[in-house]
This record gives sequence, C-alpha cells and structure tokens, in this order.
Amino acid sequence: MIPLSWYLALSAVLFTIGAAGVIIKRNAISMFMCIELMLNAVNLTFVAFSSHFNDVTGQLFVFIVMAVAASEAAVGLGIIIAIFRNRESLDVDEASILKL
Amino acid sequence: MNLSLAFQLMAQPDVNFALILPEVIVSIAGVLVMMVDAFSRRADQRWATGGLSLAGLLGAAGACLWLWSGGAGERVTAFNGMVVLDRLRLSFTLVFIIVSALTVLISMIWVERERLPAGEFHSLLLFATAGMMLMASGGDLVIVFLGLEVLSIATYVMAGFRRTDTRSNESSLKYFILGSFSSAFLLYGIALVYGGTAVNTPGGISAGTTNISEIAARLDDGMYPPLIFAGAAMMLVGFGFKIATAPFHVWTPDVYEGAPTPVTAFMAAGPKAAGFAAFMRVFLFAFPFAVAATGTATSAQVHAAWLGALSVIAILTMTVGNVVALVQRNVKRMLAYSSIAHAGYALVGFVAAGATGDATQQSDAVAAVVFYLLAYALMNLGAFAVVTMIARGGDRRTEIEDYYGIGFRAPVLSFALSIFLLSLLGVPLTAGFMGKVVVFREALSQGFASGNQLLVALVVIGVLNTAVSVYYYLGLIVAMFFRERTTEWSAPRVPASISVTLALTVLGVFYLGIFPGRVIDAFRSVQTTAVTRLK
Amino acid sequence: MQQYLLTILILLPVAGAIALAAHGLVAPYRRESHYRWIALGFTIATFALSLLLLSGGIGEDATGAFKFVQNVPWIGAIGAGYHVGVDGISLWLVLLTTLLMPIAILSSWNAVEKRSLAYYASLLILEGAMIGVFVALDLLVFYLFFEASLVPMFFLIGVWGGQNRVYAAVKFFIYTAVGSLLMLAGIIALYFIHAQQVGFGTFDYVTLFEALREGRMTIGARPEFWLFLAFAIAFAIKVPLFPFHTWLPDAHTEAPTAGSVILAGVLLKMGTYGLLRFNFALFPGMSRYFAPLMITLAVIGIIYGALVAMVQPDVKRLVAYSSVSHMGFVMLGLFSFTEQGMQGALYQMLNHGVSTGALFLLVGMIYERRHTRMIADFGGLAKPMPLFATFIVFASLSSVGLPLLNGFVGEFLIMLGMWNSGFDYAWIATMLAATGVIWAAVYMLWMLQRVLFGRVTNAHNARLPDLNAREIGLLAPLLALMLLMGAYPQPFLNRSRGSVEQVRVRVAAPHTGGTFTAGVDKSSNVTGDR
Amino acid sequence: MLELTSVFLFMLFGGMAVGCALSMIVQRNPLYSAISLVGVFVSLACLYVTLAAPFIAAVQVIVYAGAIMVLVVFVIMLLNVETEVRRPLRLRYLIPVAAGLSFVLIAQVFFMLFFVGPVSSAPSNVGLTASIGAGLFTEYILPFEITSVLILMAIVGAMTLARRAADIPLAARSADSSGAAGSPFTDPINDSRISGSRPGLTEIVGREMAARAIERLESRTGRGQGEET
Repeated sequence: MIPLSWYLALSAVLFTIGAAGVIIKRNAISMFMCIELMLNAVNLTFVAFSSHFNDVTGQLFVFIVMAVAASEAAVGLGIIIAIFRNRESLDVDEASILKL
Repeated sequence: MNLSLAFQLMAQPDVNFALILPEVIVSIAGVLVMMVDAFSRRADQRWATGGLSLAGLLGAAGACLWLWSGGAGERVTAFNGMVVLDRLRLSFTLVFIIVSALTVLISMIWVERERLPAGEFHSLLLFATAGMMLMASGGDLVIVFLGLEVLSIATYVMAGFRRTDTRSNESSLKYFILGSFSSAFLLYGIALVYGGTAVNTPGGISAGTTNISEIAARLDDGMYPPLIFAGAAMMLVGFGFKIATAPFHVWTPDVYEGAPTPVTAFMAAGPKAAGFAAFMRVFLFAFPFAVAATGTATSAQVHAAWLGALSVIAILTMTVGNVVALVQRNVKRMLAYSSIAHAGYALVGFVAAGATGDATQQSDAVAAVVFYLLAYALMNLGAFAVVTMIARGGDRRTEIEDYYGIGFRAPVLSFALSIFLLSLLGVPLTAGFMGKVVVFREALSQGFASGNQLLVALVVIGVLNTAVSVYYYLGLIVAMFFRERTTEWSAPRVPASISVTLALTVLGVFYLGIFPGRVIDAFRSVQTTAVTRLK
Repeated sequence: MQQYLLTILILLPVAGAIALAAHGLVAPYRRESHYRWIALGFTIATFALSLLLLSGGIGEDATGAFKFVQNVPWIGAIGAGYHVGVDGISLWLVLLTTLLMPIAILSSWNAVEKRSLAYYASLLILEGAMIGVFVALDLLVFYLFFEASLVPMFFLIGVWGGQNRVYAAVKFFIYTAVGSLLMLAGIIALYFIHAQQVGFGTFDYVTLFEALREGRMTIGARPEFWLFLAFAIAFAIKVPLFPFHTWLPDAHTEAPTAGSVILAGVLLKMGTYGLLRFNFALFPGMSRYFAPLMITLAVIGIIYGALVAMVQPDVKRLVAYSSVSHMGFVMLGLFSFTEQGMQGALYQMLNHGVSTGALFLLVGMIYERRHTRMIADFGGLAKPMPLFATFIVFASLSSVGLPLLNGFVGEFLIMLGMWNSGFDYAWIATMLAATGVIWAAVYMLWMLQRVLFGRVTNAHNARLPDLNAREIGLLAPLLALMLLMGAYPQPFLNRSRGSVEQVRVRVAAPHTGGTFTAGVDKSSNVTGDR
Repeated sequence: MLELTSVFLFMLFGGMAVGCALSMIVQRNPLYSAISLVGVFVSLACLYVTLAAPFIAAVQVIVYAGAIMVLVVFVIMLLNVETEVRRPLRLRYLIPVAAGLSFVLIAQVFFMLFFVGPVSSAPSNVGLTASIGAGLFTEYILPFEITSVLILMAIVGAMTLARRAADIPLAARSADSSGAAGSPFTDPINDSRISGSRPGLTEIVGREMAARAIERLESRTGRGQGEET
C-alpha cells in the first residue's frame, strides 16, 4: 500500500494547480473548471484519510461535496449563460464595466 | 457482503426536528412561496409571496424564541451532534430573521418595479436564510459547509437577478468565482483538520473528526498536528473571503456595486453576520483557549496562531475599509468599503472573545459581537433601502452627484439616510455608537484584565479609524443637504413597504442606541446559558 | 417633580422638535409661520420651567452639592447610569441656554424662509443637547450630549449658512468630533481604572470623584497625564484655546445669526465647563502640572485674538475673533486656581454669552438689511439708525469691559485671581492679559467708529429702517442683564461659590486631597467685596 | 515494504492527474481544458479504486465526468466560447496572496513527502456501497436532507438565470432605458401604479417578438461582418 502522505502531496499539488489556474485564467468557464479541480483535490484528501483511518465519514463528506459541486455547476453555468447573452463574451477582462 | 455489516454500522439516527424547527419552517416557507407563485396571478404575486415569506420568517422567529425559552428541553445536540442548540446560534438566528424580513420589505416594491419574478426571489431569499441559520447551528463542519453553500448559491443567483443588466451579471459572476474559490479553501481546511485530528489509541488509529467539540477535545492528542495548523489557516482564508476581511476583500466593492441594491443590502448584512456566526463557532469552539495546556501543546499553539492572525486581519480590515472608502464616488461602493470596515470593528470583538479562557467573559464578548452585527444590519439595511429608492429603475443613480441637493426635496428619505450614516459613523444615541462601545469595551476589559496590549492597540486603531470615517459619511450628508442640484429631479414617492422598513430601522437604530440594555442583557444571558448548557 | 425637572428640561425641546415634525407630516396645508410659533412656545416654556431651578436652594449652603438629582440605571450591562443634577456651576449655564434660545428663535423670525421646519427642529434638538451637557453627571451621558449637540449645529451651519458654509460646517464637525473621540477614550479608560481598583466599572462622575477624593482610587502619574490630555484637548478645541481655534472664525462667520448666537453663547462654554467640571475635579495633579502651559496658551489667545480681530474687514469675523480673546480670559481665570479667578471665569462665561450673543444679533440685524457685513460698506449708521447705534455701542462696551457693565466684573476678577495665583511669573501673564483689554477697546471702538459715525458714505445706508419692536424686544433682556450683572453681581456669584470652591480645593490642594471644607479658610472671600 | 503494483498504479494515475491538470490550465481553448479536466476526473476515480473506495469512484465518474463535465462541454459548445487571448496577468493585487499561498502549499507538499505516515492497514470495507448508504441515512441524515434543499435551490436559481429574456415584459425595459437617458425622468414606480398604462399581454408578446426578431437579425449580420474582417 501507498503511504498516506503521497496522496496528500498529490492532492496538494492538484489544489495548487487549480488555485493558480483561477488566478491565471481569464475565461469564466475555464476559471470555473479550475475551481472544480480544487474541489476534486480536496475530495482526494478526504478519500485518502477515510481509507487510511478505515472510517466512512470522509467518504460521506465527499458524497456531499459532489452534490454541492453539481449545484454550483448548475448555477455557475446559468450565470455564464446569462452574462454571455448580454455581452457575447466570457473574457472577464473584456468590456468589463466593473474592474476586476 | 453483507447486510449484517450494514446493520452493524447503522447507528440509530438521532432525528429531532424540534431542534431545527426554525430552519425547517423557513425551508418549508421557501417551497410554499414557489408553489403560491406558480398558481397565483401576476398582479398580486408580489404581495402573496412577500406576505408568505414574512409569515414564514415570523414563524421561524417564534420557533427560535420557543427554543430560547427552553421549549426543546435539555437536549443540546441532535442528528448525532450535527446540530447544536446553544445560544450563539439562537441570537444569530434572530439577527438573520430580522435581516431577511427587512430585505423582503425592501424587495417587495423593487421586484415589481423591475418586473422580476417575485416568487423566485423570495424563495431564494428564504433558502438563503435557512442556509445562514444552518451556519450558525452547525455542530459539525459538514453542516457549516453545507449552510455556507446553500447561502452562497442562493446569493449568487440573487446578485445576478437582473438578468438583462450586464453589471448585475458581472457582479454575480465575480461573486460566484471568488465565492467558490473561497469555499474550496474552506473545504480543504476541513479536510486537513479531519485528517489532523486522528488519534492513535491502543486499539488502533481512531479516525479524525469533523465534529466541532470533538476537534477541540482531540487537538492535543492529534497524530498530525501540522495538518491542524494548515487546516486552520485554510479555514481562516475561507471564512476571511466570506466576511470580506482584508486582504480577502477585493471582490466586495465590485460585487456590491453591481448587484441589485436590495440584494446588496442583504449581502452586506446577512451573509456577513452568518459568516461571523460560523467563523466564531468554528474558531472559538474547535480551537478554543487552552486553559490547562502548556504553551507547547498543539491546542495552545493553534490558538495563539489564529488569534494573532486574526488581530492582524482586524487591523488591516478596519484600515483598508476606511481609507479606501474616502475616495469613492459611488454610494454603493462607498457603503461596500464601509461594510468592510465594520467587519473589522466586529472582528475586534471576536478577538476579545478568543483571547479569554473565561466562559462568562467569552460569552459577553460574543454577545457584544452579535449586538454589533444586529446594529450594523439595521443601519445598513435602512441605508440601502434609501439607496434603492434614490437609484430608481435599473439602479442607475448611485453616484454621489445623484444625491446633490435632494435633502429637502425628499426629506423623509434623506433624513432617514442621514440617521443611518451618522449611526454608521458612530454618533452617540444611535445603534452604531452603542455597538462600538460594547465591542471596544469587551476588548478593553480583556486587555486590561490580562495585560494583553494587543487588544488595547486594536481598540486604539479602531477609534482612529472611526475618526477617519467621519469624512466620507459626512460627505454624503453634505451632498444631500448642503449642495445645490443642477439637474432636474423629482422626489420618488415612497411606497408603503419602504416606509415601514424605514420606520422600523430608524426606530431600531434609536432603540439600540438609547436603550441597548435589554437587548444586550438578553444576548448575554443567552450566551451564558449556552456555555453552562454545553458544559 | 424635583427629581424629573432636569429630564423634562432636556426632553421638552426635543418634544418640540417632534411636534414640529408631526405638524409637518400631518398638516398638508401647513404654513411656515406655524413652525416658528411652535418653536418659540416650546423654548419659552423651557425657559419658564428652568427658572424653577432658582428655587432649588442651590448655593445656599457652602457644600455646593448637586440638586434636582435623578440617578437611575441605564445600561446595566456596561454599568452606565442616567445621572443628572445641577449645582452652582451649571445652574447659570443652563439658565443662559434657556434664555438665549427663545432669543435666537426670535432673531430668525423673518430671516429663515425656506426649510424652516428643519431649522427650528435643529435649534430645539440643539437646546435639549446643550442642557443635557450641562446637567449630565455620568461621563457617558455627558459624552452623548456633547456629541449630540454637534449634529444640529452642523446642519445649522451647513444648510442655512453663508457662502462658504460647507467648508465651515465640515471643519467644525471634524475638529470637534475628533477631539471628543479622544475624550471618549479617556472616559473608557477611567471606567477601567475604577473597575480595577474598586471592583466595578462606572461612568458616574460623582462616584469617580468621591473615589478619587477619598483615595479609594488613584490614577498613576503617567495615565493621569494622558487622561488629562485626552479630556483637555477635546475641551480646548471646543473653547477654543489658541492653537485649536481655527474652526471658530469660519463657523461663526458662516453660521446663521441664531447659530452664531448659540455657538458663542453656549457651545463654547461646554469646553470651559468641561475643564472646570471634569479635568480639575478628576485630574487635579495634572491640572496643576499643565497650568503654566495652559496659561501661556490662554495669554497668547487673548492677544492673538485681539490683534487679528483688529484687522478684520468683516464685522462678524471681528466679533468671532474677539471670542477667541475673551475665551482666553476664561481659561486664564480657570487655571489661576484661586477663588476669584475661577468665579471670575465662570462669570465671564455668562458675560461672554450675553454680550457676544447681543453683538451677533446686532450684526445679524444689519446683515438682514444690507446683506453685507463688511465694515467698508457701512459708515454713519448712527444717523439713520439711532436705536441700533445705541444698542451696539452698549453691547460693545460691555464686551470691552467698561466698569459698571458685566464684562468688567469678570475680567477684573480673573486678573485679580491670576495676580494672586502664586504662580511664578503670574504678574507677567496678568499684565499681558491686561493689554488684551486695551486691545479690545481699540478694535471695538475703531469698529464702532467706522460703522456708526462719520458721514453716510454709501447711499444704501441712508434709508435703512431702524430696529423694529421685535428686535428691540429680543435685545432688551440681554441689555438688562448686562446692566444687572455689571452693577450687582453678588447674587450670581453667591450661587456658584460653594460648587466652585469644592473644585478649587480639590485642584489647589496637594494631590492627596482633603475635605473641601479644609480649604475654605485659606482664601478670604475676596469675591464679595469687589 | 511498498507493494510494487500499488506504487506503479499510484504513479500512473497520479502522474496522469497532474499532467491533465497542468494541461488544463495551459490550454487556451476551453474545450481542450474541459477534456483535460475529464482526464483528471477519471484518473482520480482510478485512484479512489486503489484506495478501496469503489462507490466514490463510481460516483466520481457518473457525477463529475458524466454530468458536470457534459454540462460544461455543452455550455462551451452552445455559447461558442472563444479561445483565450494571452494578456498581462489579471488580478494583479492577488499576486502577493497567491505567492504566499503557493509557498504554503509547496511547503505542505514537502512536509507530506518527508513525513511518511504509517502504511494503511488491511483493506477495509468502508468504501462499499452498503456502508456508505448506512452512513448517509444515520449519521449523515441531516446533511443528506440539506443537500436536497441545495439542489432544489440550484434548480430554481439556474432556471431563473438562464431563462430567456423574452418573458420580461418590454415595458420594464423601456422604463430602464428611460432611466438611463436621464431627463425628463419618468418615475417607474408611479408609472407602474397607473394600471391603465400597462400594455395588454398580446401587445407585450407581439412587441417582444418583434424586438427579438430584429435583435437576432442584427446580431447575426453584425457577427457575420466581424468574422469576415
């Protein structure tokens, strides 16, 4: 079996990549996908702990997180569609009335 | 494999709906609002859904008071420790109900004016309220997280509710991206704490926990203390984003400016208070002041670390909020920065609550923070109610120039706004002043009692910041009353629901400012019972 | 009744403001003239009620104890109480307030046409707050009223003021608000010091005073230093003492007439009153320590104010700078720590309220007629307006300190007190202050000469109507007071002696303090036989 | 000792996950990013299997790769999202925060690599569907039920946001635009109270349809020209 720390390191790397992506990306959908990546990294941590401790709680948490991610996806894509309707662009820099 | 395993694992579900009655009532009201909306004619929709929402909130308030009076008996937890009945929860729940009720009142005229779907708006508002309540009542990090998500997702939609307006869309998008970003941090923090609190027992590794009181119990025996540190830091960042503390405040002004004004009012009062509720719940109870522990114990180190970080954040938040507000020309943006500054003042009380190991003192400090947030909610909602009226169709008129010379043409609106601004500034006889006094007093009494210079310094910085804030709050009053208007302008007719809102908030501001004793005492007694109950 | 009188005095004007607002909301075909009658009615009623204070036996015994005391718990959670009372020091200040208020309202009878509801409501709220300041015996309550008086004045200057009103109003607000924040910090610190040493925190002035006097509570030298400064800066801004005075000329010049009258007549006194009541009684050691500095600043203020007044082209600004000079005298008297000096200072506060109030009223009257206040625009006014000339000469002479008029009594007592104060170089301060009197005569008489006498240079001035009955009516009581206070000061001084003595003993005695009766023998009662 | 097969599997799927994640943020075309993200999800699902969590692995594939990503790809295709343009870094003020954060995270990675936790005990059965079901309906009953509220709300929210603008009456928009134009300002509140001034349903729909048709026509020609140039 693999030591716990390997999984933790892997998930930290994925989380960092996701966080960096949110900052680097300028397309709303890509930013959203980076956030999904961050959530997945967290899920990996939970599952690793859960199987390491032989405890179901972590996996239950992951299940909840997946439901949350799905709802976020629905609402987030709704927002993206609404903004695209009005602006025809998803570039968060472009034609931004409010500075970001 | 085997059913027997499943049965073996199956603990008896500890279902007790009495303990989550306010949340249940609000959620049911949310569903009912949707049903009524679907089956009612368009003309009376606004009154039907608004009235139903108010009724639901009233019911929740009743349930809350019932719980407050001990109606649920001596039980303090339910659902396997997922929900706690302590009075941190109850006092915050009341604040949330007040915020939501006032938002419903403000929004009633607005949804009609902007031809927005009233039913959806009100049901989302009710679900958001349920989310806020869950954040305050969660005894387990999963409930706190879920409550936060329910609140956030509802608020993302509400921020983008004026779909045809690009500013509203962008506000919603920004809030969504940065909100989910911060949720991810919070979640990572939870995961790390879950891992860090695993305990090595003679019978093998006992799993980590996400239960808040369990976390506190296991801090010193945890197998991986560094994970706890990292987890606490991540959660600090996550909550910091939610309550818009510097340096995690960057989203606030844009989102507040772009969102429809009633939604901004709600966001600045409700989710902020809810963020404080969860923040305090997690950090005060999961990483508490370590009474018996030595300085090298994990619990003592974690406590010292988060308290120090929080103090720095409080200083930054107060200063950044006030200084940047000085140069704003847009009223909503100015109020956004002011809300950042007020979060900073409330954080001073939070630090005071964290700095003590004495249960009574801590609950007094918590009560002070709740009082402060209640006062802030009232004056903030009142101010935004006026801003809604001045902004009119499409939220267009929110620059300071739009306020020039309206003072005596719309006397009710402008005098009410002046009262709220003076209260935000902290002029005596208003709620804002009393709020600052009680919060700073808690910090000072801890500071003097324990010789903690940091708390005294925080208060001094808070007072200096108040002095800075005189300028921009006064600027708006000057614009309204002392400047002449060059363009044509006619006063908006104040509809009944807004009149009621203004009357309630003005009275509330003066009541809390002149006779705060009863409210503070109520919050305090509540907090004290909470502590004794939980022991 | 005794117990509630002060609360009624505070709330009656506020009730008037609420009545105004209700009238404005209810009566759709309202007439602006209703408002001034309502306001006048409430202020006169307040004045009449305040006369009852004279019957309370204040000053009849030597203890200077508080009368008409009401003391009820207010916010239990933080140990604040609602404690009001009146003694010899505050008695006259309250009466001055209630007297000046109807006069101020009469003075704006025709001057304020627009937005009169808000105008009179502001004046009434201001009156409530000012009475509150003078009778509050709880530090937090005092602070509440001190700050609350700021907001209506801010509106009075900002809405109904002159050309430069926005600047003046904001400057006024920021100066005083920031100053009083310091005081709030001091108040809270006192609360905690009391909590630490006595066991419970309190904002109550009497409790703090007794605890300090009986040694149950001692403030270390360093905290006392800062506490004194926190209070003193707040009050010095209000007075205003020399380096903090810059807001005053602007505020005075831009404020409407009634605002100037109230500002000069009452608001400035809050500063000196606060110093006398709180700084001296609570921080006697540091009061002595800072006395030389304060005296120096006061003397600078006297001379500086007078010199700057001399070169002002604007009558109102001239009177404003004369206030800086006069308030310097008050500070000088207070920091002499002698009975004559302190009594004189108290007396001078009243004098200044009466005579400067009258001067501002007169300036306002001429401004209503000519819409200018520039000295250069006038000349020879005595011919078309003999009554006006008489009144302004009278008020100016009172302000200058002509014997037999009130100004003389106050200034003489102050200089006598300073001379006897026993400070090193006290004689220099006295001599310099005395030159201030001479300067005052110069600038006032010069102003009178240029405005009143000579030929009528400007054709507009030739046909000016003289004072009407209303204007005479509102000036007459002030003139009568000038004469009365100048000729027969004894009843006024007798009332305040006990209370002033109590503070004086505290501040003049060594730091350990004694009972206040112990100090009486030290100073002969010079006050009486002037 | 580490079992060679497990190490190999971990390296394979872990490497795949990191590689796909990097590819996701490097790709400029959102569609390629989405496909890379699917790769991450699938690799993670495989890792869950090696962690003895088959149920979560299945859900990962069904919910993430199956539902969420399909939705994302659908939106990308629907909106015809353009390729990203490289420009100087946005969110400059976040750079210090980001630097601090990545430092913390990298430190964490190092810490985790050097702190080799004990190797997990015998394969457990916590990841099985039965135990997860049992957990969800006992210990996690409340979170599970809150999830239902969450999803209901997400449906309402997504519907509200993404509904076509057509069902907003034209009258409201014209009020908006007059507000923008400034004077003479018509007060929408007062206007809306005059019931006689409201257009009938047919009128609204008719005007709306016409407006939409014109809009569509214009946008189509506008876009066509844009592509040609």
